[in-house]
Amino acid sequence: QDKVSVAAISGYFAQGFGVSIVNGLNKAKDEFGIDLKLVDTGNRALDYEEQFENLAKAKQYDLIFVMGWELVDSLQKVSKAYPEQRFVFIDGVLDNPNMIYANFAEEQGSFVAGALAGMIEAKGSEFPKIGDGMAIGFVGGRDIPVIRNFLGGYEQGAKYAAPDVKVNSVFAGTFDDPAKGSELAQALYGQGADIVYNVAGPTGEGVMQASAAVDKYSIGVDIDMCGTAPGNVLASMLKRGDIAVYTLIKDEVEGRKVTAGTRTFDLASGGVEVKVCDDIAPTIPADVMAKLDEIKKAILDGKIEIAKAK
Amino acid sequence: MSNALGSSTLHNAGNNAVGAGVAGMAVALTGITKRFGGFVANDGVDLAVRRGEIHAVIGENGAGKTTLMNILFGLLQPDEGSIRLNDEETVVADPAVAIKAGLGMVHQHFKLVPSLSVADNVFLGMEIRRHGLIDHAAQIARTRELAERFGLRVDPTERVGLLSVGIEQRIEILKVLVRGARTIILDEPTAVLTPQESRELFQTLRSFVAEGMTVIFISHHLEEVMEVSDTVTVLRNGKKVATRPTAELSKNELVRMMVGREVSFDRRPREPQHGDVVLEVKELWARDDRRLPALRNVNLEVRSGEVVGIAGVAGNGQTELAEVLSGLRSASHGVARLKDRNLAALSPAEIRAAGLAHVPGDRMVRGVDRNASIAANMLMGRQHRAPWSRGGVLNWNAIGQNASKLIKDFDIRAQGSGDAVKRLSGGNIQKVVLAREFTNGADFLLIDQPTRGVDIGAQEAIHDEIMRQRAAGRAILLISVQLDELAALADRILVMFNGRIMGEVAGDHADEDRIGMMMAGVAVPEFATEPA
Amino acid sequence: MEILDKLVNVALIAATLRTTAPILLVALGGSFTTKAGIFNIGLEGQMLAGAFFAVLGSIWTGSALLGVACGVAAALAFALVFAVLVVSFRANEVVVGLALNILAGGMTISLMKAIFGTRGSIVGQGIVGLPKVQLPGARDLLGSWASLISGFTPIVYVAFIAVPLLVLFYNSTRLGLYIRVVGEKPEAAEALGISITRVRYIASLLCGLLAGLAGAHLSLGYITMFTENMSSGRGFMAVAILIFSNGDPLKVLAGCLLFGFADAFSLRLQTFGYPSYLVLTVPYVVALTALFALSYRARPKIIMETLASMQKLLSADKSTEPGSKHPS
Amino acid sequence: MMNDRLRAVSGQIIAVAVALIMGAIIILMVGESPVRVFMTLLRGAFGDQAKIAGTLLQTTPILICGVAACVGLRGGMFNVGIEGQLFLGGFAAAWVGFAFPLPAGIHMLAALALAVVAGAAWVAIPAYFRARYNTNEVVSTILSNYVAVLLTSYFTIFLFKRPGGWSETPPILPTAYLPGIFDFSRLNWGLVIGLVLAIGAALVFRYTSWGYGVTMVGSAPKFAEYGGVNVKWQGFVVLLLSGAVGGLAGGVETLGVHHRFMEGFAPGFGFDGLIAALLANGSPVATIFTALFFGALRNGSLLLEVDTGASREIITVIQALIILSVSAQALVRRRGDSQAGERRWKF
Ligand SMILES: Nc1ncnc2c1ncn2[C@@H]1O[C@H](COP(=O)(O)OP(=O)(O)OP(=O)(O)O)[C@@H](O)[C@H]1O
Ligand SMILES: Nc1ncnc2c1ncn2[C@@H]1O[C@H](COP(=O)(O)OP(=O)(O)OP(=O)(O)O)[C@@H](O)[C@H]1O
Ligand SMILES: [Mg+2]
Ligand SMILES: [Mg+2]
Repeated sequence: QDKVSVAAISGYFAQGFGVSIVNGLNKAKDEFGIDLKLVDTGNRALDYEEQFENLAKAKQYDLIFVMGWELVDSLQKVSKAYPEQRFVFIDGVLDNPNMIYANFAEEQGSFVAGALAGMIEAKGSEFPKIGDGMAIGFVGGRDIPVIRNFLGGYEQGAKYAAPDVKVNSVFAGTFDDPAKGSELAQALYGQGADIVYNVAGPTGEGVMQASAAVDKYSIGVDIDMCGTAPGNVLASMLKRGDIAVYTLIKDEVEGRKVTAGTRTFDLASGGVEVKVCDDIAPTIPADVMAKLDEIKKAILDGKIEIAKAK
Repeated sequence: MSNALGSSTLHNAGNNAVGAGVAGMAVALTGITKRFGGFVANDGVDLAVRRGEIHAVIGENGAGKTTLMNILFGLLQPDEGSIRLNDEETVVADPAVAIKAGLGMVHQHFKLVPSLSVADNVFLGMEIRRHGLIDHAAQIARTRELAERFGLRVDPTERVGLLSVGIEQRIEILKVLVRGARTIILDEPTAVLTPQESRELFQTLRSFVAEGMTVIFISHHLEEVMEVSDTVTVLRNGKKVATRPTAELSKNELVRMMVGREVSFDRRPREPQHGDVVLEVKELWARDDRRLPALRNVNLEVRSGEVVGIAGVAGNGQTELAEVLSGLRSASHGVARLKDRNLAALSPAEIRAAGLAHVPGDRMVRGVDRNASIAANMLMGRQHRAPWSRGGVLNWNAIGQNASKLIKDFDIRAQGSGDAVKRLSGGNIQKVVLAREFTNGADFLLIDQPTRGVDIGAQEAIHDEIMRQRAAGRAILLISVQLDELAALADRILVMFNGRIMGEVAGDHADEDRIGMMMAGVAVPEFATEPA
Repeated sequence: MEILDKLVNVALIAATLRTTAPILLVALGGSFTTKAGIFNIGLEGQMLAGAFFAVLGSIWTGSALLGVACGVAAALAFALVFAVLVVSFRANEVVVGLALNILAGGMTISLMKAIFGTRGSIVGQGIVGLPKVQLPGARDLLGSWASLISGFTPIVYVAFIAVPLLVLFYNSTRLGLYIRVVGEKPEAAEALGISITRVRYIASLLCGLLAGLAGAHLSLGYITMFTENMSSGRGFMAVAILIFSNGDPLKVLAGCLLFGFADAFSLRLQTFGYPSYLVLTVPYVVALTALFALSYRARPKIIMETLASMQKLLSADKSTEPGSKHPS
Repeated sequence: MMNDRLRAVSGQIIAVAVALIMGAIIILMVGESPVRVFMTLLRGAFGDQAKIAGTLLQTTPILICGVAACVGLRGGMFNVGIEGQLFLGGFAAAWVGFAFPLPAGIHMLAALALAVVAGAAWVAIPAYFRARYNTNEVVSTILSNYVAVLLTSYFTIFLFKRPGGWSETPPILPTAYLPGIFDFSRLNWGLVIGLVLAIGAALVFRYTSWGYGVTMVGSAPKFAEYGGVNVKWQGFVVLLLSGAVGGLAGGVETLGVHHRFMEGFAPGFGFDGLIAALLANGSPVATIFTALFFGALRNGSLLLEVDTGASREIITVIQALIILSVSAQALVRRRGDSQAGERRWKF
């Protein structure tokens, strides 16, 4: 069989999760020498169907990775018109038995992140950057279901670890405005939040920088953001799009043809994980780390049920 | 010679300009030809202006006067011909060259910046600066000095946007003076002035000559030309007809040279008419754009077959009166009735339908759409009427034919009804407005400055037309700043000052001095308002 | 009340100043073109280009200051293209402005891809941000209020100091005067031999200068990174403010402060649980309301007019307008 | 006359050529073959009947938005809020489409009608203040765009979200669909609506008394007022009509293509339409061609991303260059004139 050829299409390659997908694709390309085509959808709904058609008509791609819920309708239509074309939908499951789904449990990771934040907040003045109040914050990009899912997990985790913690959440309305992210975070810090979790792509970078400016804590998302504000980033909730695409391509290259069905990427499979930043880790008390592991285990065992937003 | 301005230019020039007729030429144009596309606006024109004289340039609308002056001042480049300034062959590539050679031009349309003060306007382009910043105080002081020296009354600190046209003109003249101009060109300077203001202007012009300066001015007013100029140059159809000392000429000769035939200036003969009251205005008050009272208790009536003239210095409420009567402005008190319909209750369109035709004073803004064709301009106001429109759909055929007919009837110099109005000269644009308004069958004609900037030949035609309308039984309200026009046409003349009617004069007893006094706000008892 | 306390405090005012600064700078830049009679809807693009090249310059030279210079140079290049097309070629300024905005968006992304191999945002990578200026003694003197005057990046101070300087510029310098004349009455400028073309070029470039500074502030001062489209409509906001301020520096400042305040305030409103989409409309609704309210004939003006008319009535004649509310 | 036209046309050609050469240089710089890129663009825009239909599909919203802009421009109104009107119109049509079952045909007309009303209603306040108090409509309509987009997002996500769906409303009922023209493409009767609107607008402006009045309001308002045209009222009406057409554009997109309303579904069409109308100098008929040009570029660029290494940003850059140089070709006609008397957009 000739070289494996892969395309990926999305409007989000520039943002956190998309970046990790691109990283995974590039890694696969480097390692396996596959053909790789990236297509940016832009943001006009009118274009999507034509773009899928153009890809499917080329009949050269073994797998087409698709990311972004707004693409679903066009994707379904084209996938029905080209049933032999294999599409991988990332980050969700649709009611189309023809397709491959890479599903992420961001609420699990967010739960752990929330629990971490809750416990540290509860420790209060043991940490120099934690104030008296019991409040933590959340900055979302846009107020859409996926982001709400992050928020839900975060809130439940925080409450699980510290029932009287208050979670203030705000949305920037955009993924592209770090300045606004910074202002939002400063507003949250100003109102007593000591730790702010961002799920806002580049807008969230502003949140990280704000945490450095006011010297409080922040939590990154999607990719490892510990370097953006050393000393102020507690942890990053990694959503390993790279692992997902890399694994699938690897299967394909090694002859295990990827077939329709759902692959789940969760805490168990390492598809989501919370990475405590190296520079912070030594300062975190052992009991917190232990409790964190306990919580992870409980989630894996299904002892903790996390409600999904949507 | 005053040293107020301290300008060395003035001294130098004063020394070699010993007096009229002695020194050389301030300006000598030879064989100037200017074509616009196929149209020849100037055709081999010679113009020689001696130092220290007042030289008038006259001619019909479109004769090429403005074009010639623009060429002299470097605003246009001639296709052929040469220019000598102060006896030196000069290529006037742009106005800067002209200014350097001691030329100054007061344009027909003023070019002042409304938001700046008088002094800032005067010194614009040659600011006095201290430490790199504009020295407003010094500019004000020097403007004041210069204004006093030539008897130009202005307050240098006022904002230009708040001033009248007459004052604007003084500012334009100051601008030219402050640049050390020795030869001053004025394009139709009196078109916007009252008789008093014109006289003041002439005083100023004479004081220029007394200081050895030279004046070139364009005018359509022959009395002015006779009164103030030393030499006259007449243009016709782009060609020079003659240059003659004014003293040798009579007014009739001048007219003949301009139009090639005799023209009458006298009071028009008329049949007395006793028509019904068409327009009735009672205790009318109105405010201007700045919300200041502009009309104060105006009472008048116009009967059919009657021409009622409104005399007055521009800006004394005439514009507002015309606007109230045409529905463009609402009165704050009082009533105006057109054929027993209360105008306050009607929109401009309804007033037109009720029988108003209106020749606006500001023809470029109100009277036409410059970019539209003549045909489209002549449609305005009748676009809902057959045969031009049926059921809301326009018939451009009929519209075009009507326009062509009017172009012929009113002798409008244009290539066709499809010509853009902006391509016409000012006088011809006015004829477009008149043609439209005089032919829409209205009973009441509101005519504001019908001949402003219009040449003698056309003036006569317009006056004839107004008299014809009178004979046809129209009621006519004629607003004009030209007293001779009112004297020639009006049955009665009302004089306006500061928003009120100061008095009334019978048209055949029009006395310029008395009317002038009323225009200046002096109550003249023997001319008290007759009972209507 | 507690809510109000939480909303309105020193932090809010400081946030207002922060959100105001970038819009203020770009709007002051636009004031040059507005005054010169050019409608510059391309501010957004100039700002974006400035932000991108400031980051590039900062990475290449390792100096924030040189980064700012690069950003300004890029915005100037955009301004120059704008001027060439609009002033010399007489292209429609709205078309050119919008096209330059599109160009800036596409170009920054293409370059980002070409240089950094990614798109989206540039963070870290050795970007040197502008330092914050801590005014000595401010904290001792003013306590918590010190955050209102101290602790901003230099460009913020530049933005606010530029306001009085511009007032002086328009009133008392030759160039400022000429810019006004060219915008208000070009015929006058032409007749006096003031080159309309040259003045409009200069105004466009001055505009590019401040827009570039605003962009550099966004990516090196406000935060230290570049993101696609990071100007996020601030240029359009500035255009709106310019239109109702007519480019007068003081009015521009007032408009920007109003908008900055509405922005900062609305961000805080969200923390009380109002739906984000509605809260995010607040700055725009505030601006619209201000616009409509301002055009609904300002009251003080009428008082002045009435006074003036009374004076004129008194001096000019004795009678009164019937029914007038102001007897003489 | 003839000479003028000849020079104008040659100016356009030179302009496009200049833009293409600059574009080619940029393409070379990113390591692609310009010839291949341009051929792919052409193929992507007009390669086969499906591609042509795709181009026309892209043209439709730009055309309708362009006509909306033309209507405003004719009456001297600069409607920069078409974007917002499109969003509200799109949402309104979708709402009728999914919430009110009606008989086929009537349903579609009702949905379109509400889209029209929504667009007009959205511009009504700016239009009122413009007409009554001379409030600058450019600012008010730009600002109201932001509000419109946020508001429709709010409606969609907080009030009408499809359960389990992304940020979108439930699908509209097929009775409200705007019928397609071909079975191989999503191209629908929206294109016809656009063409009829463009030609209709041109005819109305040229051949009706009302259109004459509005034209005069746009080009010489004081003259129109003097001539008895109710300038304020006509200004209001024209802006309202412009908004109505903008709303219709949204309705057409919703009913013809997407069959539901999605948050942020059609960003930038309002601006594309405005630019198309301005490049066409406010003429609705010429807007057909400028809109087609933009549509072809967009559709061509979709294939380009797939078939070559050039990215859509390069196309954005080239598109901007073409707009810039086409806008600059006026040079060829007007060089050397004084700038003084020229109309600038005064605000
Ligand atoms: N730039 C131009 N393009 C085309 N035709 C022009 C231009 N300037 C002047 N003309 C034409 O040249 C002729 C002479 O115009 P000019 O303005 O010199 O007349 P004028 O003597 O000043 O007339 P008026 O008394 O009405 O002011 C007119 O027919 C005018 O239409
Ligand atoms: N750029 C131009 N293109 C075409 N025609 C022009 C141009 N500039 C001036 N003209 C024409 O030149 C003529 C003279 O212009 P000018 O402003 O002097 O008019 P005018 O007749 O003197 O004005 P008025 O008599 O109303 O005071 C007018 O017919 C005008 O339309
Ligand atoms: Mg003239
Ligand atoms: Mg004239």
